Amino acid sequence: MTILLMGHPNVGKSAVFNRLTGANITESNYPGTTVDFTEGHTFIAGKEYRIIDVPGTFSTEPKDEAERVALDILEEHEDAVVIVVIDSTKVERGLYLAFEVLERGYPAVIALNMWDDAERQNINIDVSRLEEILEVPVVPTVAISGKGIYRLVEKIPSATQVDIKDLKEKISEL
Amino acid sequence: MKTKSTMKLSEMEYGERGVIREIKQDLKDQILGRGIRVGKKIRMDTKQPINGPVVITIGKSTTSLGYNLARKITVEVEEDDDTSDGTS
Amino acid sequence: MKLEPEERWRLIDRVARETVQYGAEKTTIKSTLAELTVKPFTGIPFAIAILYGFWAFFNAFAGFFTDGFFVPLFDDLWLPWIQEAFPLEGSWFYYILVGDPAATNSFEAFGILTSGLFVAVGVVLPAIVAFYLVITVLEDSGYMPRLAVLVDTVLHKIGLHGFAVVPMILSLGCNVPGVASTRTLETKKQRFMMMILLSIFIPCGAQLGVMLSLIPEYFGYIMLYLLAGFFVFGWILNKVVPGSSPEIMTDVPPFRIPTISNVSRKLWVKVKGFFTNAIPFVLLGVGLVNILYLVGAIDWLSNILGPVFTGWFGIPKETVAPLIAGFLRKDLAVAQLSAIEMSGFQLITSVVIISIYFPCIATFSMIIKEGRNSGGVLKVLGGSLLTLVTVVFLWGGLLHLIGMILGVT
Amino acid sequence: MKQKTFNFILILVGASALIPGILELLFTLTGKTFTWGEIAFQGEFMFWRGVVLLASGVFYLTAVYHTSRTEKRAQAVLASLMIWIVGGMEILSVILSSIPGDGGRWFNSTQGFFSSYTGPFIPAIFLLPISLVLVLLIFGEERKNEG
Repeated sequence: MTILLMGHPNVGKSAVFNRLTGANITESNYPGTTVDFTEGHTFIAGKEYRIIDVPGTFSTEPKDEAERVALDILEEHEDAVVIVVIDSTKVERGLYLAFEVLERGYPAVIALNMWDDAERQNINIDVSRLEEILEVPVVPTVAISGKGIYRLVEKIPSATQVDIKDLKEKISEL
Repeated sequence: MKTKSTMKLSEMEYGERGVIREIKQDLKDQILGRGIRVGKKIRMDTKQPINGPVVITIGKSTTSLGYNLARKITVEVEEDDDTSDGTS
Repeated sequence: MKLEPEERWRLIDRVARETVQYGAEKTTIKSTLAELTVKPFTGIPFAIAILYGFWAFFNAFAGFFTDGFFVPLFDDLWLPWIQEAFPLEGSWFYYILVGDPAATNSFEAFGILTSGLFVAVGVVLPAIVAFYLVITVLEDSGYMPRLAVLVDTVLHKIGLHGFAVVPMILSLGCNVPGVASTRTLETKKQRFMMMILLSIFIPCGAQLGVMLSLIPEYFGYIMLYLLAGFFVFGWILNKVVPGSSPEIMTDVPPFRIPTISNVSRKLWVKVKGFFTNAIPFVLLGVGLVNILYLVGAIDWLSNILGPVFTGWFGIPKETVAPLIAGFLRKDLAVAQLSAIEMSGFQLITSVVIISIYFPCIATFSMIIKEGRNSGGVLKVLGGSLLTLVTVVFLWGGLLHLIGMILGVT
Repeated sequence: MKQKTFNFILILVGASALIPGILELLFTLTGKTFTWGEIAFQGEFMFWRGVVLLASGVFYLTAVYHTSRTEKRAQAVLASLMIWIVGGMEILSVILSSIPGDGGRWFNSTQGFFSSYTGPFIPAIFLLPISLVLVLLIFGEERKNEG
């Protein structure tokens, strides 16, 4: 099983990655490009998972080489679970990428990272409502201190695909 | 008293605020994922001298764009007659 | 099912309206500080302080390991031992691996296991650790994009990108990681330009140190002339090299305090990667120079170049020997130069020539290795040799001309 | 009271950064070195230290009488950061160069080790305590206003 960590640059994606993996991580060059990516392994509920820290990207419509590699990695792992790491102070932007991932039929978990920053800036996010609307697990995290990472791991096995058509109708009725 | 005028993003001054009205098609696709889109409120943070890049804030995200990219964005600027230090 | 971007945004706006509330905006010292670092008036002096700190840290750190421990380790223990213990003294095999059996320091032995290993482990490794450490801290703290925005104003004028500042400052420590980090640039054109410009015009930390201690009175002139060359030839390359130079478009994240665990993990991955990827190339490069020596190619070259030096550049022909040493280490070459009898202007000229005539072999090996990312090894090799020859003759000759006009030759 | 204290510290630290900054630039340009008591105007890259000190002096002094504005308080913090970068790196370099020995010894003698710490030092070192106090005051004030 493979877990892909996706998110914008500077959302603390590699901090999440470091929390999830053990010491045995490798950085390698994506063939034919100048882009490097990191991967490691972890055990969740007795099952071994391969975790890939996908290069930071703003959308799945690639604009440069790093974003192209991000898309290639995503498309290569059709049966992967995707953890979309979002900066909690920039939820809208992050959801854009999360939607794109869901639209491609990947089961996903959303990590609302940098939750402490959002609290400090008086940003209130109704996590359970968000979970209810999107029908994917949403977990507030502070990767730097490790807060929420355990819950994030717990939710990974329960990630399922989302029917976009239903989602669209549901949101339109809000 | 507030008056409004339309200008290119590259022409905005420090601390000015406005609303994005138009983005040229070729740039539009490039910056959609970054949350820079028509209708969003925008603030000019800084502008580097001799046609260097601009730095703008939309919501909580701050982005820097090269001068020629900034020229492709049209903004309706609110000109605030009150003196303001731009930090509010 | 895929949505259209506009439709996607429409849905997200609805979701956000339902779930996210933004409280009153607060202007804090921290957020204002973040803004000040990207405004020119306050940002540029701060950037100077950061770059100064970068350089000072490198000097202290690399000095501690290289001069404090690796030099005595290699010169007093390793070199005498291997000179003694290695069999077949006098054979070509000994020459390539150990080098000069009478050498008393690891610079001058010129063997793969002596100079090669010393340069790779004793000199380049501490430089790499120091520089990647600072780069990682700057990246994790969120400062790097700000620096890129500030310098983009100037760098974009010659077709480069604000983020080209990373290879540039790495190169001031050591050109090897500088060349390696050009891969973060976006287009082949930018990577190619950066690789050539930095290996020609940016002197490495070791060279800077020697210049500062031996010829401090000329240091400013030399750096000024090299910097001017960087921009003049950057401008020319921008016109000549095909390809595109995209404009900067980057997020400017808020400042964050980097954590030790994240920084050390990143640093470890980078250093490990460097060890396995780059160091074999450096060792191979040293071996190659030795083979060229053995077959007489280098002597042949210096005989041909001698007259060019006196005629075109107006510097004594004794400078050929230091130039050859410059293949391996430019700081050593500068040190040898300062022992040669010549006028002040000739000294400036010859130090400039040392800097621009050819990258050191470790850097050159890296250019070959990274070349495939910038349009193919042969293209990059051809392109860089062509640029090198042009630069050396034009920029070196121009300096001679300036000297003649000023009447100081 | 608070305002007055702020202004006083700002003027004090501003002037004590600006003047040595200008001196460092002048000594670089004239190619001289100079030691005044425990303060040394010398060493590699003095020019850039001069630029940093000069700029931070200007940042401090232009913040005087404007400490009610967040931007100016942040400017003073920025200036202090700059001084801490220069001074901190100097301390690091003194520490690191005091450890290794020379002439066939791996480590420095105890005497040699301690003699590294007797100065004279560059001007930025002497500004470290007061700039730290200033930063603590500014952040203390902010926390107080919040709470």
